[in-house]
Amino acid sequence: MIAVRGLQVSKSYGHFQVLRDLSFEIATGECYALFGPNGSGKTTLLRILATLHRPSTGRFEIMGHDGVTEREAVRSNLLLLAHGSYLYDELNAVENLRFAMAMRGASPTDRQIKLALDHAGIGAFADMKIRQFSAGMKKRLALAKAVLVRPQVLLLDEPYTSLDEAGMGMMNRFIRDIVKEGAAVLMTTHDRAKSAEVAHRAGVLSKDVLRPLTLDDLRTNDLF
Amino acid sequence: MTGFYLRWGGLLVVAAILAFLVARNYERNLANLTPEDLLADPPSRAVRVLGLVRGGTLTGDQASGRLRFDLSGTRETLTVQYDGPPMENLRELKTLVVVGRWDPSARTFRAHDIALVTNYGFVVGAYLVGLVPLALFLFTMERKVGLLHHEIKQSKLYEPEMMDA
Amino acid sequence: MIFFRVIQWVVWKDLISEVRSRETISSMFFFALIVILVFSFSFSMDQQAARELISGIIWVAFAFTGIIGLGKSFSAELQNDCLEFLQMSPAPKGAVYLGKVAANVVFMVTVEVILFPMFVIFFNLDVVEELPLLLLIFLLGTLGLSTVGTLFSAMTVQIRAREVMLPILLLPLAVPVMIAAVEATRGALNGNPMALYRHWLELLAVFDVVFTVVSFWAFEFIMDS
Amino acid sequence: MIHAAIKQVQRYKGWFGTAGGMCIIAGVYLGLVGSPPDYYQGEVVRIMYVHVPLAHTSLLGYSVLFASSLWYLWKRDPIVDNMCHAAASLSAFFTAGALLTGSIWAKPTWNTWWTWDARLVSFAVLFLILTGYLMLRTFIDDPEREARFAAVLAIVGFVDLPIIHFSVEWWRTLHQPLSISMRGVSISKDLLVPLIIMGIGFSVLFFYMLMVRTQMLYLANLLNAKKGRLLSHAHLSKAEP
Repeated sequence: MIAVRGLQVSKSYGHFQVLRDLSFEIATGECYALFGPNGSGKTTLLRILATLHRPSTGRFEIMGHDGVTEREAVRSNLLLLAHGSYLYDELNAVENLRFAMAMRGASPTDRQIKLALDHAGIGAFADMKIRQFSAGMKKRLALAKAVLVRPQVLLLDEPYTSLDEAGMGMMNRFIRDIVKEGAAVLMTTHDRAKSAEVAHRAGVLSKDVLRPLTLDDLRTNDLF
Repeated sequence: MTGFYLRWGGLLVVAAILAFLVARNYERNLANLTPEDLLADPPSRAVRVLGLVRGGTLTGDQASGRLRFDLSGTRETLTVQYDGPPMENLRELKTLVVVGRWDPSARTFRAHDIALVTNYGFVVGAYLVGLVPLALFLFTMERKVGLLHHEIKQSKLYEPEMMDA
Repeated sequence: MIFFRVIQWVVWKDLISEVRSRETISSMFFFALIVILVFSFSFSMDQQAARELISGIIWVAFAFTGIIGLGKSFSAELQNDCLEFLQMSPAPKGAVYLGKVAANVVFMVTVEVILFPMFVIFFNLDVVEELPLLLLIFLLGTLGLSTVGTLFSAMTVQIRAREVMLPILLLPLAVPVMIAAVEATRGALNGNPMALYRHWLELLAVFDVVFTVVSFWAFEFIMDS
Repeated sequence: MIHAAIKQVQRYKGWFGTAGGMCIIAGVYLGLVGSPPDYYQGEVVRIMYVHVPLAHTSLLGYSVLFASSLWYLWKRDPIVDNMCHAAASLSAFFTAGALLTGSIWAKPTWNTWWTWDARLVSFAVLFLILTGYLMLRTFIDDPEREARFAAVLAIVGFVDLPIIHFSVEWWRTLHQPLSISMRGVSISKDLLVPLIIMGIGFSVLFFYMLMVRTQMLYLANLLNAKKGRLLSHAHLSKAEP
């Protein structure tokens, strides 16, 4: 089944066109790694898919729901982990998770939260305010949120930045888990080695064109 | 763009004609003379004379509408015989405009109407403030549209783009 | 009901953040204190003049402190891009809006309740009998400011020059609130009979209802592309 | 669909301009030459023929802004947003004209340039709302967001207008009653003719100006989009090694 489908998606910010006529498909149970030089529109694409922006022209579907007209359905199927950690500084880790889940209409049990925190390796910091968290810890807490949500479509914007080796391992383990359960994962990254561990397909977005890559390309060749 | 300039040129001509008509109407019917002007060169047509009602000269019955008073300017004074609709608020030491004809034989001004003193500057100012910026605004807008049309034609927007890839 | 749970959680989140950081309320409070001081320097007031002017001064102080609080309400969401999180979460946007309005009203009324005794002391007011009525006026006026203010705060936080634009957009629209609140407060402080300024209270109530509905609807367009 | 309709209307816009211009010319002639002075106000009443239509047109402009803002939020068509922007600029312009001519009228009539009268204050607030609207538009980079926020502001402001008017009217009423009211024509027929002709002229001219300005904004956007496409090509080919 197709989890994410883009049909000629274009986006212009004012007079600057970022994406042009981009079409792509990602199946359920698949992890797609997207590469591209800075400013090629990778993050914009993720933000469009996460319903933060409307595409200027073209349309897209998430799990068969139209990305503009059926936003509510799209949103409850989808999670974006972006550069911003989406955490409130004055709340502690557990409260942040509870708040985020409440916004999705869910109320996780203490046990579920503890499991998620442990999965991301920050069980020890459950009662610490986010203000005192380092960037890597915030990233791990975002991972814990993803663990709790278990979305059908997971969008990851640079998932490996500011994570340590153990953190990257946890991230990849989680990606493998949910892909096995049938979720679709779309990540943008510059870390070829780490993404090669989990990605089934990869592509380069450059000059408005999405060029497919083989997994061998990831290991050896220059991408752009 | 030629049509555009022709249109606005035409509008300018119409505006000039309109200004001329208004100015002539003002000269004919609305401009005030002072008693000095009137005595220096007495016109035969009906005129409007602006002056101050001299104290102690107002005689006659206000309700009947037949009044006699002296109207003074800066130096000269003339006698006014008012014969018209009854005036309610005519009193001495008031500045007003009398409308009527100068009778040279009786050396009396025969007035048939008394008008309020108005400052036409306000009226003209309001029309200018209301209409001139409007015209200028529209002019720049239309000109911009013309220029944009020109520029778009120049930039060949409707031709297919050269895709390099 | 998800809708009411979202309202509760948004209010809880804002209140608990405020209780822990005390950023908004303290900055609002000290700003209001400075406003009072500046006013008392600017007009050397006797008892009579105070009676005439005080309700205006009270509401100018409330409105400006309110603008500080409203601005902070959404600029706080900019940390760690939380605003985007709210934008793309499946939670109903109207519920987020109502939660934010409720939190803002709580902050503003708290500051107003702390400030009002200072007005009473500094300007020798005699208010004991009218307290419940004054509280009602404060509540209605504050609600009026924060219904529109929360909407505009969510709007201006997403644009350039946001600190400037919030008051520029909010204050003209809040003219009815300011007039009605000032007149009602003056009536209450002077001990006038209720019939003389009842219509101002009704106007406040109408404004509150109309703009709760309109902003509730409009908030979706502010938060959602 | 919208584009086709707008194109169709744009084709005949010249007639609007001509008709509006001729009405205004006729109105100015009638107002300044062809009508008698008012019994109470004298010649100064002639200011009414330009002041009242300006004020009405500014409200007409805001109504158009409100309607097209709703339309924009419904359809999200950029050309409708151009129309909103055009209507707001024009409405602000007419409001400023109404305030200035009103002030000029107030001086000889009440011997003051400004009174805190209900209608004057409402118009001043209207002007502030519209300038706030135009300022807001300059502070947003993303045109989609600019259009959306502006539309919301316009709608909220429009709903507020009657409330502002009522509150200010209760607050202070010193003004003479409305010149043309629903309860009956309190103004003589001679004065009414130029007023109506001017009113029609200004309304028709407003629609003409709206079309011209919408076209102007649309063309400017088109040109910028073209430049932007060229720019992004240059940017991307630079990224290529």
